[in-house]
Amino acid sequence: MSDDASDLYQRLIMERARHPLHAGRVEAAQAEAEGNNPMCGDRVRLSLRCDEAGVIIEAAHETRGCAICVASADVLAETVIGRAGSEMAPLAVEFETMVQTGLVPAREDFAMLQAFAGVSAYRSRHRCATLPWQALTAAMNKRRELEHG
Amino acid sequence: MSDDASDLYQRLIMERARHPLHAGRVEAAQAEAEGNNPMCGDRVRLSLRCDEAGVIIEAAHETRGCAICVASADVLAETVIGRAGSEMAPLAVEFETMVQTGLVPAREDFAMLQAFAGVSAYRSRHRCATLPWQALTAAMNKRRELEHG
Amino acid sequence: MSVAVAVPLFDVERIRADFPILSQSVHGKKLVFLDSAASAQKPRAVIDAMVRTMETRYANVHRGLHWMSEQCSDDYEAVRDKVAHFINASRDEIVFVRNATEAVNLVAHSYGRTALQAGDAVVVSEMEHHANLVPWQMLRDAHGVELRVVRITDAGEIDFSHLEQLFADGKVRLLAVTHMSNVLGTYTPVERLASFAHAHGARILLDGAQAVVHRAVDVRAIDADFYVFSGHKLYGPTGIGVLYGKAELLEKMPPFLGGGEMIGTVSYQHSTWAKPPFRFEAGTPAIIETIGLGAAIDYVNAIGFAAIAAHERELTDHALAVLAPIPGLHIAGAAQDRGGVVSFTLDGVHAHDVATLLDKQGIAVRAGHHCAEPLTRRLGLDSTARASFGVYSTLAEIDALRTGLERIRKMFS
Amino acid sequence: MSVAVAVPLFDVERIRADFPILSQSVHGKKLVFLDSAASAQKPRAVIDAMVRTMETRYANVHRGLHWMSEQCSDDYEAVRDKVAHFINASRDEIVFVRNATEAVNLVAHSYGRTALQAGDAVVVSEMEHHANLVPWQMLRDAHGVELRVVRITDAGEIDFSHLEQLFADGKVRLLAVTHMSNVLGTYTPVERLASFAHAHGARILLDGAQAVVHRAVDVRAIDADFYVFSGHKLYGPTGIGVLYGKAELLEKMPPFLGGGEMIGTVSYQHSTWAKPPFRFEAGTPAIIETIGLGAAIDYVNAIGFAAIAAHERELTDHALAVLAPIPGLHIAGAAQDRGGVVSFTLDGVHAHDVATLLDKQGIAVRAGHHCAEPLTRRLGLDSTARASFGVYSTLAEIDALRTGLERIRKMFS
Ligand SMILES: Cc1ncc(COP(=O)(O)O)c(C=O)c1O
Ligand SMILES: Cc1ncc(COP(=O)(O)O)c(C=O)c1O
Repeated sequence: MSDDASDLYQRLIMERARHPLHAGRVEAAQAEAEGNNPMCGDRVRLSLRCDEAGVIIEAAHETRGCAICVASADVLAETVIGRAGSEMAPLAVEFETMVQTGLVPAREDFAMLQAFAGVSAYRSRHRCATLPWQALTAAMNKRRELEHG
Repeated sequence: MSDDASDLYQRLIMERARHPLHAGRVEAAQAEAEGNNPMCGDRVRLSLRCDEAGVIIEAAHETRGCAICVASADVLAETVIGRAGSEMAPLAVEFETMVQTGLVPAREDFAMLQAFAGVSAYRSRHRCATLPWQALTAAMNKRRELEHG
Repeated sequence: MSVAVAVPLFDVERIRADFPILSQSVHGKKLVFLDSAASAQKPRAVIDAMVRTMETRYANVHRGLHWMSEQCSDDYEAVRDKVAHFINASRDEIVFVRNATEAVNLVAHSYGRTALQAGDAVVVSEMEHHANLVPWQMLRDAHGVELRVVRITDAGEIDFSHLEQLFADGKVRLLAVTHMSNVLGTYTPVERLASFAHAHGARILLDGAQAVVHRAVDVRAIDADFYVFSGHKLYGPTGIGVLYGKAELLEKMPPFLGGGEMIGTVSYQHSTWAKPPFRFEAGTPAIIETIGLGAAIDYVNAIGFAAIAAHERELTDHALAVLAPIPGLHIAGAAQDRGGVVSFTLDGVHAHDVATLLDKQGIAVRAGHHCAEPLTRRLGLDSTARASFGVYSTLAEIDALRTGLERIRKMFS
Repeated sequence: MSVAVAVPLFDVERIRADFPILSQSVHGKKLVFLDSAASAQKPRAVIDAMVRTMETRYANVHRGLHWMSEQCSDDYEAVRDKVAHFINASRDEIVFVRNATEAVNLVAHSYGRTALQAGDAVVVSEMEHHANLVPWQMLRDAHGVELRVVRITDAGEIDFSHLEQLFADGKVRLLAVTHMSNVLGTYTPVERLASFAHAHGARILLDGAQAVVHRAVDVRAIDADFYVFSGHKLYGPTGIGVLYGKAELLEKMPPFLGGGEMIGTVSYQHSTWAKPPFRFEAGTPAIIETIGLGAAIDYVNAIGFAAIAAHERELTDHALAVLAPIPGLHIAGAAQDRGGVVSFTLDGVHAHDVATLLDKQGIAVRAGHHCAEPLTRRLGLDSTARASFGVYSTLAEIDALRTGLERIRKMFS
């Protein structure tokens, strides 16, 4: 059965769900947002800190949810650290497309993210994987609003 | 086809529908009532005059409706003339039962009324045959109310 | 779908073979079913879709994380896309309801009680089915709006000069009118009515219960604000109907029924609503019936409305031609643009007798006021008999009707 | 129907053979369907009744004078008698609706807005499905009644001392409460609740969506004022549900939806309403589905509730016995009297993961808040997984669930 499930519950997902590496809250975060799925109670709180050039230098999440959701938030945090804030919107789109279609984009930064391609076969679970990314988009939008008035 | 229909559209019914013998209104009627079927617009207005002993001495109807309804009102009028008002309630019940079941009661006064036994096979037409009898019951009730205060 | 101009090939016998019930006998006579406007018969494809759902992929929708539920949810939601495509709307504008009647009530409640104020007026026509009259009367009585009735001409068409009078004081906020009369067969000029209403600052609701069966409907081309219809007249199951509402309108409307599926979050103090269309779909929906409706739409699309409309025009023309000459027979309405419904009276014979005596010959027609009592009175009548046609109706069936009526006339003369 | 005391013979394999879907596979595994509380599967008899209607005797009901319409009307109205008999009511107390949700909304609207005044209070319990909570919130917000929530004990039973407090000020006019919780499985003591409510001058509405599937319900013995349920949980079709209301109450209630069928006479100025139950059934009803519901009731009656209840008790006892020992597994609720629903959590594994991983083994359970979000929060949880049983469920299926859960636990430990 762990074999059966390997497409969805990959080793990376299981590890990060049990022992997330980026759980918690960034001190003095500049961007924070919550993603909520009221239908199931999943909740992701994402906090980020950027340097002056707009590069994300810290990221952390507080997630209450299923294995897919926790792991997705954790891998998200790991992926975005060190990246320019301006890259986040297209990255989120690429991730959501992968979850919809199951097709892994030919991008280096999907080395870890591709673990979630298997979610595509479980339509009712898509939300679990994408919820952290919706929180990311919300956080970046908030930050932009703060900066530009 | 007139053969097919003989059970329902008997000669008596057709004759009375085309040429009702008791159409009209009794002058100085003592009991009058209307039966209405809003679902189809059928309307029967029945008027009666009784003597002092309570015997119905005149009866007439103004009927707008189908052949079954007009004929039923006409045969009703013919049947009740000369009968004691107190006999009407049980008579109406017997008639309605016949229309429900198709069984003709072994009573002399059903010689003509039995023409309507065939309606039983057409559930949606029962109302057409019984509407005049409902007007009769209403008229007799009104009369009783008038008499007894 | 099919060539637009030329009348497409239409093999009515092949179509009849799709409808199991049409091979039934009634009173020992071959069934001649001329009551499709009340409810249409169901093709094998619809029956099969429902059976397949129940036998192979049924579970409650939306809330399930298991295979059966996902399959069934997919099938169910795919019908929303299908309906959207069918009337050229987008999927979030399609609300599933029980029938056209519920759809009008939903609008009267959720739109009527919020977008309309006491003193605003709603206009309906003299030829409305009760479904598009009574809900507005109830709104009038509960909410204080005024209800105005636009006259029809003796031909059975909307009286535009009266319509202008009714709109003159600027109080009318909604025009609720049929797209095709179920008694007169009249098609109303819906594009013209919509632009008239909009020019006067009013919204338009169209009762498409009859029209959608016979013609391709494009709610965007019409610019309808609301459009309603029932599945059961469109060769689909009972228990399922459709409300189309423009996204901008649905978005602002409060829910109609409360319960599962239509909520965002629920606490004892306060609940938030889901987005349309789900906001308007409380509780377990008519899942199997919705899937049946999808099959019905596929069926109708496969034949194509060009072919359907041409066939029904032929039937209607034939009916008018063979019935009109019957002595004492009067056909209700004479609209320029009319669909496959012919209501009539026969002098000296009540419509009920007509219906019963036709039934004895295996011919099913309806008789009464057809849930349009004020219209029947407007016509100066108590009731009419009505023959109505579907894709499976034939010229021979109309001839059988004529023969049947001739017999009845002789019997009563 | 069957001997009352001895457990009747119950051959679950014979019953399973009646349900075509149960022989399906899911992900290459034999389907283990443990989601009947969301919606039950349909026996062949129900499918056949619907198909037979569509193939041999379908037409719109009530208004027709022809054979098909009379047959179909007879079939349809016969189900009203059947339902009345099923819950020991009389036929004019049975209103057909889409589902339990619509039934509660109908009462909230037609009864709530007339019999209740601003300042009156309605009491619901902490374990209500959204269907029996949201309509009362909407009534509160629209009509100014107060909504009170009676607590449940940690065992998942109604807290009667709190109920007494809530009724103490004499403002409560209606107690709306579930007959069986769809999360905790709790049966509420409905006779006691009804006599409590009546003694305090209040009416009682019972949400029987779950209970009616598992137990013989006698609305007279309970002395329920309103009782609601859905066909689709009772092995019947979607799109059909039932509202029972005491005749004296229905008689005084104004209509809910307006349209055809529910009227007496209609004029532009004024319409009069038909008597109950027709007053509450506007438009073309779910004819085919109602007939399907009739077949479902026949099916259930043929097995008999003595046998059904005994079977489900055995299943539930077995489930509690084999699931409770799983380390980290916690069962929600511990009511004395509970039905065939077992909700649980598994430490360290989210309910969604439980459901998905069981599904991969062919086992269908539900996960989430089961449309009872406030209850889920009351339990201190975000979601639970729920296994629920029907007549066709087996002990072996529960063992399969146990095995599946053990595997998941290992995977996550
Ligand atoms: C206890 C309870 N009440 C009400 C409902 C609502 O039923 P429906 O969705 O069929 O209206 C359900 C089922 O979802 C239920 O379990
Ligand atoms: C023009 C028109 N509108 C509305 C309706 C109501 O449809 P339903 O009874 O399916 O709600 C009908 C059919 O009866 C109709 O013909």
